[in-house]
Amino acid sequence: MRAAEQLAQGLRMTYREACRQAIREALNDDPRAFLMGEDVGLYGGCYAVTKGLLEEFGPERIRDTPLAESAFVGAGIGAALAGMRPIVEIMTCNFSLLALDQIMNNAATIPHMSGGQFAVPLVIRMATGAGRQLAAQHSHSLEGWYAHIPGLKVLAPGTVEDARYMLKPALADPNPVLIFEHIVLYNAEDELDPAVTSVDISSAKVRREGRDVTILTYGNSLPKSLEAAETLAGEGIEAEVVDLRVLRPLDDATIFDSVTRTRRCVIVDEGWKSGSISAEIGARLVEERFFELDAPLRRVCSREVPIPYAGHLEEAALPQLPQIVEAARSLMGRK
Amino acid sequence: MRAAEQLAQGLRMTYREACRQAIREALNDDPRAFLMGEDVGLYGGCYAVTKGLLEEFGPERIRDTPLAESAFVGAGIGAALAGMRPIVEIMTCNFSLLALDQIMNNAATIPHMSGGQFAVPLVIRMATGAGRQLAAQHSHSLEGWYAHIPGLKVLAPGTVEDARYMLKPALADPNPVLIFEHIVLYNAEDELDPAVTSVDISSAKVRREGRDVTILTYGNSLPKSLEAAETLAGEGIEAEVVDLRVLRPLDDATIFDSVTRTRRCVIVDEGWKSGSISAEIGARLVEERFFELDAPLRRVCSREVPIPYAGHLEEAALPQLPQIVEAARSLMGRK
Amino acid sequence: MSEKPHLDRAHGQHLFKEMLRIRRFEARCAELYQAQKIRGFLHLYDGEEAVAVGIMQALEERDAVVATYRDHGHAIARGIAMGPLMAEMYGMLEGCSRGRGGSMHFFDRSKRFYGGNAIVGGGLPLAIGVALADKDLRSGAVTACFFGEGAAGEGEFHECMNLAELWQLPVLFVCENNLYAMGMPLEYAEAETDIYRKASAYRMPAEAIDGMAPIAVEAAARRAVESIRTGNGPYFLECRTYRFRAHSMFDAQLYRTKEEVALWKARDPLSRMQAWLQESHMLSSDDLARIDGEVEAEIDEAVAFAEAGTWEPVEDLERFVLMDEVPE
Amino acid sequence: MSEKPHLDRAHGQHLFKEMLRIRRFEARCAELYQAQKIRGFLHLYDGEEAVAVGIMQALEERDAVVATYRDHGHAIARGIAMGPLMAEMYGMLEGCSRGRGGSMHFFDRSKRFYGGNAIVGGGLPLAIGVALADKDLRSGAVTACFFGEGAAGEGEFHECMNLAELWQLPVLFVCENNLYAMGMPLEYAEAETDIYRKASAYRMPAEAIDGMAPIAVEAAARRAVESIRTGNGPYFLECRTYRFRAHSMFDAQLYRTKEEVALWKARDPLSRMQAWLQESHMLSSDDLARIDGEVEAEIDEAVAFAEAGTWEPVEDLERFVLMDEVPE
Ligand SMILES: Cc1ncc(C[n+]2csc(CCOP(=O)(O)OP(=O)(O)O)c2C)c(N)n1
Ligand SMILES: Cc1ncc(C[n+]2csc(CCOP(=O)(O)OP(=O)(O)O)c2C)c(N)n1
Ligand SMILES: [Mg+2]
Ligand SMILES: [Mg+2]
Repeated sequence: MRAAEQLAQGLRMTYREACRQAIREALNDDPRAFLMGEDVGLYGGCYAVTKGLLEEFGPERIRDTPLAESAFVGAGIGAALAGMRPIVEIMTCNFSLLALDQIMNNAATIPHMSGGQFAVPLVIRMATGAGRQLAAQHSHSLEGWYAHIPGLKVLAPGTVEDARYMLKPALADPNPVLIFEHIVLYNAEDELDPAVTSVDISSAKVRREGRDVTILTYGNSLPKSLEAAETLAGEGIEAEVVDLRVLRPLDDATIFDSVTRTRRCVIVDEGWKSGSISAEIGARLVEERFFELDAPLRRVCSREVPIPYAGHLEEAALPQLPQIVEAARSLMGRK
Repeated sequence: MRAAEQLAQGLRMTYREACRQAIREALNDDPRAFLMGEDVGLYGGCYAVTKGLLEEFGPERIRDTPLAESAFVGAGIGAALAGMRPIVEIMTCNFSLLALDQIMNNAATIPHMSGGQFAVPLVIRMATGAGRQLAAQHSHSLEGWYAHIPGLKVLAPGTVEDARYMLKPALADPNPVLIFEHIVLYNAEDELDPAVTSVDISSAKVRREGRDVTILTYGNSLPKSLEAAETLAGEGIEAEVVDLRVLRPLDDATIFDSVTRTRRCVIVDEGWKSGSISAEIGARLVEERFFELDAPLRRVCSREVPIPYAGHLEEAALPQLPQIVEAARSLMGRK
Repeated sequence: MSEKPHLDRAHGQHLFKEMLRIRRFEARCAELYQAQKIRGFLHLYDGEEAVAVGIMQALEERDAVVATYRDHGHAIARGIAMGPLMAEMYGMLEGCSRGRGGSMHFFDRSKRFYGGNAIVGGGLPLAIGVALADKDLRSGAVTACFFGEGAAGEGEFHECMNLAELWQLPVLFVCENNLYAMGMPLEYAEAETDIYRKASAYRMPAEAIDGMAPIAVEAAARRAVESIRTGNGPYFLECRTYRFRAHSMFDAQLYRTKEEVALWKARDPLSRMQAWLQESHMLSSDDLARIDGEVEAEIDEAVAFAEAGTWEPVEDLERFVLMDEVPE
Repeated sequence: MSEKPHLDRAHGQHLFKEMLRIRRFEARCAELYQAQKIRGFLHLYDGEEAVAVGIMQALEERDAVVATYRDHGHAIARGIAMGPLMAEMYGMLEGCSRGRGGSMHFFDRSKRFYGGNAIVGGGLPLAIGVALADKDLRSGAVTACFFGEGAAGEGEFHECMNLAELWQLPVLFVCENNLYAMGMPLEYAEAETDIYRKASAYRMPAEAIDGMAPIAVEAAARRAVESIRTGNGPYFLECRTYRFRAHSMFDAQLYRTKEEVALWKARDPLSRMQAWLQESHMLSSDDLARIDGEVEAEIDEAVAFAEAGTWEPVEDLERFVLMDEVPE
């Protein structure tokens, strides 16, 4: 049935299916791997990512947990310390705040604090982002904020390919890796390149080349940025779109290389502007590439509000195409 | 005894005593005010800030709580919603992670999400910072990180005067205000200016004027920065030292004014560098004051490690005088 | 307020009508969701109406309510007008939260309704704080705090139960045990599935009651509120109930059988109450038609109110992120 | 391993010596703290030695330990050499955590000692995870998880108790009830002051035992570990004990009376054990002198080891923030 399913769907799949395939692969490849979280089993995953996996792997490897984020995230850390390779799903990053003590004070700290005696080879997956009118307590974009914490790696797949192939290296990594899957992307569909069977989780990736201006982005702002680049191309502005995809540690080399070439930079980030990952990149630019920049930085981020339910307000709160286009244009001295 | 005590100590007091006087004043001035937290009563406060207050105000207004950060912080939010003016003490910001859901999803969100029907006039005080060899789980500097959250105000008193006078306007503010008191500053002593009876919690403050380079800082990095400015003055470099003191919302006017004059900027911040408040300021500079800067930004922050216990390692992990001096010098083209 | 519910004709019809208002309001919401007038998450209370309706009978105006994301029933039973509720569903400025909250976040200051809360367990600390304020202010008010049995897994549940009893706070804990937390069956989630027994770990008085019977709920709530107001500290009610529909609008219900749902539907609080009132000659077919008509009219009006609503201007997006003053 | 402790001469002396090793080690630490050789926080276990020593008797090499910031007793009783412990206190590279953890954060992979944890309650989820791994790996190992009665207030306590029982994990919960959490007396902190009774909310077997009596602790621990290894799920022991000294080195002890401390000191596990062994002719004065000498020598050696320690090079500050590989 697995093979049949793969065959049936070929290499065209949704981001959701890509996440599922990645989990399936991880569990098949490593007997120490298991998935744990709320409603990952019986319910099939709150965004249907894990549908069918309980039947396939059984309740020990697809472990439904009670509502107890701190305990089961901490249990993931403990299991990792003791030799397992847990994949913990926090239903959405909004609930991850309940587990932050475990993430910061234990997962991110114990390897260093124990003098390297213990590693925490753990993956924590969570859904992130806004755009489905779920209101303030269900619309956070916290990936950039988590990127502040030493000892963590933070990934944000923005393509079906990354959703498909990031989990394996993340689980093979000896460090706690947080993967943020954007809720709006789950339905995104793409054809996978059969030649690609893995992705690198240490580097950003140029998704579109361009000489005039660099657009740095990730997650659900990536498709928006690519669309903006198309619009800009129509006006003769060639934007280079860089998918950060690794938010910690940031891939300075790729970022600086692009900005040094284009000498202009727009950052598009669904996090609240102040203190988002766009802030850190901006600071690095003014520290490290000050003389290479021809124009001020422009940031297109979420407005600094709890994201409202009403559609028009939510839309106004999030980075949108026209703002990205306008930002790039303004850097080129256009109106 | 209160009057006598005040008389006895005159206007010279420690930062610790200033915090205590501020609480005493708040409780005397407003019957709706009360203090709640772990060991604030019987024990006298883990840093002895609240010593004597239980005897003075009784257990209803100096309320000892069990170890239950999420519940008692949330209770402070609820009490504020219902008309009280709670001052909640989280013993140190390291434990505030356990209450982050309440802070972000309730305190920071409900006023906006309820369409302005409810305010959260709450103050949360917490100790912050490193420098006393308390190791990784007791040495976080999270104030800059909290400054990411819309709906909060974030204060960081760096002087005895601010410790004495920030609480009153913070409690009068209709919004949740977080006050971060630096553990190393508690013993700092200063003479209060009798002419000053209040401070402004919306603005940064120039603590030392200078024309050559701006040093932006706050908290326990303020005394280090002032010392650095003295050293630099000996070399003919006049550094302006700006005490940010309000980390959210940032006082752009004062920051930009200083940097526009000096055209050079060093930020000294005890937070981990990536994603610290120094990042946000750096990004704003490259957005808003790009053409006014003559040199790249320099940041002197904590190293991106869980802060170690060993004294020499802790020292190496934190911003120190020589690095501040070196950063400023380098911006002036000196070695 | 006396302890026992008055089971006269008027009160019987009142209970029935209150439940019907919720049921029909939500049925309309489900339609409007299909029609994409309502978006986001929509969690229906269908089947659980007896709980909110029964509890609210015991509350007075001065009392406070803290609800969950499944808050339509609580809001309606608390007496918030349907118009602003429906407008909130539509995301309109005229909604009870200016359209910013939607289905999960009803607020009403005038009713001391401290919000639907979408973080499981997240409302409990708020309830503790509201009750603490009321205790300090000697207002005599009680805070009713609703939550699902799933919330009993969260650490905040434990912290709050302890604080409430330790500080003898006037809180009525109302656990709506509908046997599932999304797709998580209670017996897979809790080592002790009698939730009310957990209260003994805090020495808090507690009982399990039939949450499908509004009169039983009302009677228990009156006893509990009486005890709380007398100064005996908090009280815990586990209301055993069931949701007839999916958890939210995105739920294939793989975790339970149709047979189980059917069994519970046989205990539908509305049809049982109706039958009982009719058998007891407390509800004539005229009464029924009248009530039905009133409820339909109220909902039509609410929908019209919502349809006529306006959008909050985008320029106001940042309003109230920081408040200028504390509302009185 | 059999269920009952063998109360022969050798074992009696062993228990006594183990407690003495902890007592003397800490007394030296207190001196070294005054001399500023040790810095940061220092939480002494003075008075509570019977708990760690009693529990560790029931553990095997394959078992795991999760401790708190008050971890000297656990580490010593678990058999970690005193030299690396003292060097850790000094902040030396030769310390059991390279000097990075200090008093609160002893780690030892070879002893499956998963750290002193300085976040109250923070170790419990780790213990759940370690036990889950052991269960999945069918290792037969038990995880002993130590925490103070103050931790019972935290939400994580609740979440972890439930998970352990629900999933039938091999965890021995050891609550060190010393009646105070810093300055917070238990009766001001908990509505239910019999901590072991909380376990009933999770249907977990639990008992309260005399934490001042190493033999009682050992006997209970053996029963509990036996039950756990047999596959009966977790077990909860509330050990009633007392700390003779201040919470940490910064504590004026305003919250308790000298009389209360004196009453408990009369129950000092060390002097009582010594008296009992002597009365039972299981400890001669020669034995006592020998043990004393051995312990003093061990501590002197540990101090010498620490004094001879080196500082981790500052260039290595960032080493292990990210690991290159998972240690085997
Ligand atoms: C802290 C947290 N974790 C997870 C969720 C996702 N979630 C929303 S409702 C729900 C089930 C809650 O079940 P229960 O408390 O029994 O209430 P019910 O929906 O049955 O009324 C879950 C898991 C959430 N909102 N908050
Ligand atoms: C989450 C958290 N809150 C507060 C503290 C500060 N603190 C350190 S020890 C302690 C008391 C803990 O008491 P208990 O659990 O009884 O252990 P004991 O110290 O008595 O052994 C407190 C409040 C902390 N370390 N972690
Ligand atoms: Mg439920
Ligand atoms: Mg204690």
